Amino acid sequence: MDEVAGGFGVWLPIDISTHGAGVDRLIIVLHAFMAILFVGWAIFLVYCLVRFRSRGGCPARYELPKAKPSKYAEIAVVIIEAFLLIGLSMPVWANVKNEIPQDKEATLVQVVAEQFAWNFHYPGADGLFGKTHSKLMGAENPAGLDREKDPQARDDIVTINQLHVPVNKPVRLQLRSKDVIHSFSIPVLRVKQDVIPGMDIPTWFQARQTGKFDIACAQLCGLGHYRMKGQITIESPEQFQAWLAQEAAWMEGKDEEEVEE
Amino acid sequence: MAGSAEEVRKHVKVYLMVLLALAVLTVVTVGVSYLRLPTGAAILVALVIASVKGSLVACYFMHLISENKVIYSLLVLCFLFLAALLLLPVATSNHFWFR
Amino acid sequence: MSTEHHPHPHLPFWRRYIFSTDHKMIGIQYALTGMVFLLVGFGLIMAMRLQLAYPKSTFPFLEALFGSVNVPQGIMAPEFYNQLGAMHGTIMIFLGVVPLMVGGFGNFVLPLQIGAPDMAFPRINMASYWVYFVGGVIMLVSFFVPGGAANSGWTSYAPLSVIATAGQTLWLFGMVALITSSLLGALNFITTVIQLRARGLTFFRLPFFVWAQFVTAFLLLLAFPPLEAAGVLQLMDRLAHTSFFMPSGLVVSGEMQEQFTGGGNPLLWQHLFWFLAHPEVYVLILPAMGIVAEVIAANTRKPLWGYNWLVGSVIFVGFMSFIVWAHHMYLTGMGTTLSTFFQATTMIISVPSVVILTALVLSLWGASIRYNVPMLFALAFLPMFAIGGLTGLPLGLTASDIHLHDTYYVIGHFHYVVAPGTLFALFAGVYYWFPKATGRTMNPLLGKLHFWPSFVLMNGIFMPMLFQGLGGANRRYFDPTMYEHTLAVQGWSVVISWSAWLLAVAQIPFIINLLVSLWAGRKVSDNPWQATTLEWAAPSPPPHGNFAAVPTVYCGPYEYSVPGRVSDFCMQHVAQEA
Amino acid sequence: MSEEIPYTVQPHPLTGVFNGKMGMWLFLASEVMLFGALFSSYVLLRMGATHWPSHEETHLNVPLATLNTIVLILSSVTMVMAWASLKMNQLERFRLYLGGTILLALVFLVVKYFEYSAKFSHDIFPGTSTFFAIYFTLTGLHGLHVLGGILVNSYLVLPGSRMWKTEPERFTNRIECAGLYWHFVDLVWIFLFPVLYLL
Repeated sequence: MDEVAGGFGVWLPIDISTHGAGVDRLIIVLHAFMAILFVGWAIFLVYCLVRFRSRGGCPARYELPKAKPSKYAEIAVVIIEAFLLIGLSMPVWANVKNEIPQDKEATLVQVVAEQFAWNFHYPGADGLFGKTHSKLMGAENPAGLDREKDPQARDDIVTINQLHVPVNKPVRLQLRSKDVIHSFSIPVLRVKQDVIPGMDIPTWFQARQTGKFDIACAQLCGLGHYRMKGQITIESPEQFQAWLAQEAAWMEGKDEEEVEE
Repeated sequence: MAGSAEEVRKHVKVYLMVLLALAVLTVVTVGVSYLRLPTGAAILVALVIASVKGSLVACYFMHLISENKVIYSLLVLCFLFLAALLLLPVATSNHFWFR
Repeated sequence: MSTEHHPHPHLPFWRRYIFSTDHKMIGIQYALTGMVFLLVGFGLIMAMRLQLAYPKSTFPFLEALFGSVNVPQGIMAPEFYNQLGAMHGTIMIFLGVVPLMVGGFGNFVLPLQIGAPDMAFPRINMASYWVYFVGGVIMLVSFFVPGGAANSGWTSYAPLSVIATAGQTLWLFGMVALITSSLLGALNFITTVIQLRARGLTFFRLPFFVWAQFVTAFLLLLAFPPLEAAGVLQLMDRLAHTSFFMPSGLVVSGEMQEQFTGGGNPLLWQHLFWFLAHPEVYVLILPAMGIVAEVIAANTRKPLWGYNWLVGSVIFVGFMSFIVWAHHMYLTGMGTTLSTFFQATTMIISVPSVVILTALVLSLWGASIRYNVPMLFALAFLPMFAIGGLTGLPLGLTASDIHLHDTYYVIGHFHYVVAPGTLFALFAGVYYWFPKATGRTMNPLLGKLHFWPSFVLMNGIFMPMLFQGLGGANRRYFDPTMYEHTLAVQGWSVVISWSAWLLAVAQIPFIINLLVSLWAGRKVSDNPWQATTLEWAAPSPPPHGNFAAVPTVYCGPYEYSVPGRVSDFCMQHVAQEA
Repeated sequence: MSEEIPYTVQPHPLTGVFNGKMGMWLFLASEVMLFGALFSSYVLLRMGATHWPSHEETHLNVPLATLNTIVLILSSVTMVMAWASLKMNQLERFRLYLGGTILLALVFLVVKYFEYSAKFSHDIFPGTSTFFAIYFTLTGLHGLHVLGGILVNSYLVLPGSRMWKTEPERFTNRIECAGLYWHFVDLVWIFLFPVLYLL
C-alpha cells in the first residue's frame, strides 16, 4: 500500500481573514467550556463508580441525594449557553450576514458553481457585469455571457478555478449555481456558504495576508465533489490590477484570434 | 358517541341538516370565487368556508362533538405539530435574494 | 428459543416463526433483521475506510468483491464511493438502529413492561415488520440496477438527487415502505400504551423505557409523514418531470434541463427532510436512554434519581425536536432573524438532555453498583453520549458552524451520539433482556471481551474525526488528500480506519456469544437481575399471552432497597403489606 | 393464559374508546401531517412563484369539481347513515347505504378520470407548470385515498359483514373506523377544492 504522508493536526487551520477571529474565539471558548464540563462530570462519574461499587454489607441507599450542586451546575450551563449565543455567536453571524460591503467599497466577483468547477466572473473595466444566460452556458462560455450583443459583457473576465483578490480589501462574492447545490469554502478565510441553484447568495471576506490557498466544495455535489478544487490568490492591490489587465489582454487576444479565423 | 338506537334516530336528523349546510356552503364558496375579490380576501373567504365545512364534517360525521378527552388531546398535539409544519414557508422567507 | 415454551404451541411453523402475530416473535424478527442490516451498513463503511486511509492504492480484492464496474482495476470509482456513503447512512439509521430500537426492543419489551398480553393490533404489527422487510429488500436490490444504489447522500438533497441514477428512485420507494412500516408500528405502540396498561399501572408508574418509546412513537407518527410527502414530490420530479425542487434555468454538464419547467425550490426538500430528520435523531437516542435507565436502575439497586424530571425532559425534548430542524441549514443563505430563532431553540433543547444525563449520573450516588455486562455498556453510554451532546454545541451556533459545517466534526458528533451512544445502549439491552427472550444468559466473559475493545476502538474512530473536523476536513470526499487542510489531518484517517476494522473483529465475541448462548447459555430464573418491572414477572421465555395471570401493579417502577424490607427489590406486581 | 387482548370491542373504562378507534385517530393524525406537509409545500412554492395562474388560466372545470364536492359530501352522509343503520339493527339498510357510499366514490373517480383525460388531451401534464405539478400530485394522492376507501368499504359491505352475525358490536366498530377514514378523505377534499380550483 502506498502510504500518503498525512499530518496529525488537532486544531484549527491558520486564519487570515478579518472576521475569522470571532469564529475562532467562539470555537475556543466553546471547547474550553465543553472540556471543563466534561472533565468535571467525568471525575464525578468515576468517583461514583469506585465509591459505590457493590460491596458486602454496604447496601444501596433508598433515599435520593438532594443534588443542589447539580441544579446550580445546570443553571450555570443555561447561562453560559445564553452568553455564548448572544455574546459570541450572534455578533459574528450578524457581521457576516448584515454588514455585506457595498458595491463601491468592495471587489465584486460573481461565482458560478458547476459540476465540478468554480467559475469566477469579474465585471471588467466598466465595473458592470454582463447578463448571464442559461442557454449560452457551455464549455467555451461557462458564465453564459452574450459578448456580441451585450456591451456590459464584452469586457467581462471569466476564469475557471482561479480566484484573484486584493489583500486588506473587502471582497464580495455573489454565489450562484448552474446545476446542483455546492458549498463555497475557503477554510483559511473561515468562509463557507452554500451555493444553491435558483438563489443568488452574497458572502464576503477581507484577507489579511497574501498567498495562494485552496477553495473547496463543502456540499456533496456528485462523483467529482472531492476534486471540485479552486485556488484563491491573495495579492497586493497592484498585483491584482496587473493580473486583471493581463486577463483582459488575453481575452482580447482570444477574440482577435476568433476574428482572424 | 351515540349509545342507544333512540339517540341514533335523533342523530340522523342532524346528519341531514349538516348535509344541507355543506351543500349550501359549497355553492357559496363557488359563488364567491366568481366575485373576483382581491387575492388576499379571496383566500381568506375560501379558507374560512372550507374550515367551517371541515369542522362540520369532523364534529358531526366523525362525532368529534361528543368525543373523549384522549382523542381531543391527540388532536391538539397533532395540530401543534401541524402549526410547526406550516412555519415552513415562513422559514424560507428569511433567505437571501431568491430569484 | 428454548424448547419447552413455544410462543404458539398450536400453530404451524410458518405461523409461529415467520408470519407470527406475537409481539415477542415480531420483536425478535425485527431485532435479528436489524442486526443483519447493521452488519451490512458496517461492511459498507469498512470498504469506504479503505479508500479514505489509502486513497492512492489499488485493492484487487475489492474488485473481486464488488465487481469491476464499481472498482475498476482495483481502484474504487468515486460514484461507487458515494453509493456506499449514502447507503451506509440509510441502512444504519432506517434499516438498522430504528428497527432494532423500536421494532425490536419496543415490540419485545414494551407490552411485557406494561403487563399486556400483546400489542393492541397484532396483525398490523406483523404487517409493519413485513413492510419494513420489503423496504430493506428494495434498498439492497438498488445496488444492482444500472448506475447502482442512491449516491446523493442519505439526505438526498435535490437537485442532485433528482438528476441522479435510477437507484435514487428505488431509494425513494424503499423509504416510502420504511415510513409506512414506522407509521404502522407507531400507532400500535401508542394505542398499546394508552389502552393496554395493567391495572394500577398509572402513567407515572411506567418504567422510563416505556415513556421513551411512547414519546418516540409520537415522533415517528408525526414527523415521518412530511418526509413521505417529500418523497412523493421527489418521485414526481424524477418520474413525471415536475419541478418541485428544480429552479428555473438549470444547466447540467452543459445541457439545458429542458424537461424541467423550473419554478421549484431546492430548499423545500431540505426543510421537509430535516423536519423529519431532526426528530429522527431523537428517535435514535430516546429509546437508548430508556434502555440505559432500566439497566442502571436494576444494577445500582436504588431508585432512579428524578423520575419526574426524566419523564418531563423526554416529553419536552419530543416537543422541541419539531422546531429545531433548520439548524442543519444555517449555511443555506439564512438571514439573522431565522437563524437566531433556531439557535435559541437548539440551545434550549440541549437543556433537557443535560437534565437526563445528570439524573442518570446522580442515580449512581449511594448505589451498590453491580458491574455486569449490560451495566458496563449502559455506563459507557453516559460519557459517550455526553461527548456527542457537547460537540453538538459548536454545530448549533451559527458562527462556529461556518467553520465546522459539513466537516468530519459533524460526523464525529452524531456518531458519538448514535454509535458508542445508541449502539452501546442496544448492546446493553441485548445482554439485559436476552435471558427474558430465551431463558438463558449470555456468557459474561465473552461479553467483557466484547465490551472493552469496543469501548476503546469506538473512541479510536470518532475522537480523531473531531480533530479532522476542527482542521476543516470536508466530509464525503472520495480522496481526502487533494487539499492542504485535509492533508494536514490525513494521518488520522489511517488511525480511524484501523480502529474501524479492529472494531469489526471485536464484534466476533458478541456474535459467537449470541448464537452459542441460544443453545448453550446458562439457564436462569425468570428474574435473573432481580429487577422490579413487569417483564420479569412473566416466565422466560414468555408464552403467548405473556402472563399466567393478569398482573396488577401496586407501586412505582424502581422500588429498590426500600428500607425495612427483607429483599432489596419490590416488584411492581407484588402487593406489599401496608 | 390471558391471550385475549382487552378493549378490542368494549371501550376502555378510562379513555372511553376501543383500540381500533384510537388507532384510526392516530392514523388520521399522521395523515393530517402528510397533507399538511403538501399544503405547506404548496404555500411555499406559490409564495416564491413569479406568476401564479388564476382559475381562468388553468381551465379547470369548476362546475364538474363542484359536482364532485357534492358527490363526496353525499357519500359521507351515506357512510354515517350506514353506521347509524347498524346501530339501529338494520343490516339491509346498512348494505344499501354503504353500497351507496361505494357507488358515489366510484362516481367521484369517474369524474376525476374525465377531468384528467381532458387535461392530457390538451397536452397538460404534471410537468407542465408548478401549478399542475401540485394539482396532479394532490388530487392524485387524494384519489388513491378514495380508491383505498372503496376497497375497504367493498370488503365490509359483502364478505366482511359476515361478522355481523357473530360479533355485531365489533362489526359496528369497524364500520365506525372505516367511516372516520372516509370522512377524513372527504375533509381533505373540502380543502383541496377551493385551494386548487377556486384560488
